[in-house]
Amino acid sequence: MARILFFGRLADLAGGRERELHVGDSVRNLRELVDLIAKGDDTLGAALREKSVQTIINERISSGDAISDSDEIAFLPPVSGG
Amino acid sequence: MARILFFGRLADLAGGRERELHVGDSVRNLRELVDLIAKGDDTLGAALREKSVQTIINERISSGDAISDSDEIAFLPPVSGG
Amino acid sequence: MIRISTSPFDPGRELSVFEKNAGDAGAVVSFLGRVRGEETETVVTVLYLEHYPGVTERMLGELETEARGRWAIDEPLIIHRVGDLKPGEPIVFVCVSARHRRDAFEAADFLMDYLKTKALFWKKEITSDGERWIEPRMQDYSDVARWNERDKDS
Amino acid sequence: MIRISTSPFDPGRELSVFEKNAGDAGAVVSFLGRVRGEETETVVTVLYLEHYPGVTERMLGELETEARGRWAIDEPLIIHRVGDLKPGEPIVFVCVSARHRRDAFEAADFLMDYLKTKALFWKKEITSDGERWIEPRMQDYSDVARWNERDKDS
Repeated sequence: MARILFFGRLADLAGGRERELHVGDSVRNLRELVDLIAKGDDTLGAALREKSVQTIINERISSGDAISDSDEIAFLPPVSGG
Repeated sequence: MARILFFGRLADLAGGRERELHVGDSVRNLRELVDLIAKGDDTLGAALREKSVQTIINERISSGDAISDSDEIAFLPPVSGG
Repeated sequence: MIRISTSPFDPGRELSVFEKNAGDAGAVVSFLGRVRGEETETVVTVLYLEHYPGVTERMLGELETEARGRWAIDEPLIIHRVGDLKPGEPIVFVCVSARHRRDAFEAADFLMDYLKTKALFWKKEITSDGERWIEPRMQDYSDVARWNERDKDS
Repeated sequence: MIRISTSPFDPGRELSVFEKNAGDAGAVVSFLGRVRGEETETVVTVLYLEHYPGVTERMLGELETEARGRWAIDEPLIIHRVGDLKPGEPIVFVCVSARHRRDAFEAADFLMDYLKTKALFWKKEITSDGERWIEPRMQDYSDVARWNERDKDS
């Protein structure tokens, strides 16, 4: 099962900060993962597709966009620290 | 008696931070005051004439350069706070 | 040093400790960010902050390393609150020590610009009128862009 | 608030007090200047500082007023030591609170540049090799000149 993390307003939309998802052969990359999530929830899907949303796979930024069942995928809306 | 104050290295040269001086008719302005002080001490006189030395009369900067017997005249070398 | 704190901290005490360990540094600059109780037309009752545990800390460590490469500073201190904060409570505290004050000022300024726009924190204002997630102001983005412009200049 | 102190003070404690009175300020910037024990090729044993009692305080008050005219800040705190100081001891501590961090950073930076080059303090290093009166570095003069250039720009 892949581990999906939502932060900030994305967690509110997803109804939780964390979700376990079976990523089968039909989901090989980020775009397909978002498509899968969007199937059950149009609003969340649209939010994840916003340009300002960054993605971190296995705790690394820009580590490609290939996805497998053992990955942790985090969706990050614009940050606001300090 | 006018009250003369020396700060920083000028106090070291003058051998003290404060000096009372009778300012008679022959001393009407700052230049003449410095001339009077220089009479007794060439080194101090030269130091007081340095361009970097500022003067404050009666606790105000640039309040003219007229001097009388009731004044407080402070000689300030370059400052170094903070 | 990086510290993500789930409970309130006292910036004064932190400065005392930092300063006592500052060796022969001539300058210490600190920045404290606090929860404001009054925002435009609303009263904030709680500020909720979350982060990405592990990843946030690692990226802040990389930020400290970058600051130390740019300026002649010692290891900075960054403390950042998460959880529910009340108005007046410290959110973030940054301390930078250096031999000379320009380095300390610029590095602290730089760290704060990055904390505001790049560090992995998200905050939500809970006000008398409801909740809203905060995003950086345009000013924050132009503040952080200063440091890239400077790279181009040099 | 201006305070000339003949005895040591604790910057951390001062920041705590300042912060508790900072109302709804979102940002507090502090600068601490300390006695360095090692200068070029010499070891400093004592730093002696003197001021012009009454006049120094009044001019610092005018400096605070000028800073408040330039930036949207609350009343700053300036503490400055005089007398004999040992390495590691605080010389000067400046705290500035403001709604937004840019104002607090710039005003603190401005106050320090002026304290270094215009405020009526004189300091003498007593080292293993003898004594010498300190004058600002060229860097200090160019730092303070930044604020005039900015006037011309605007």
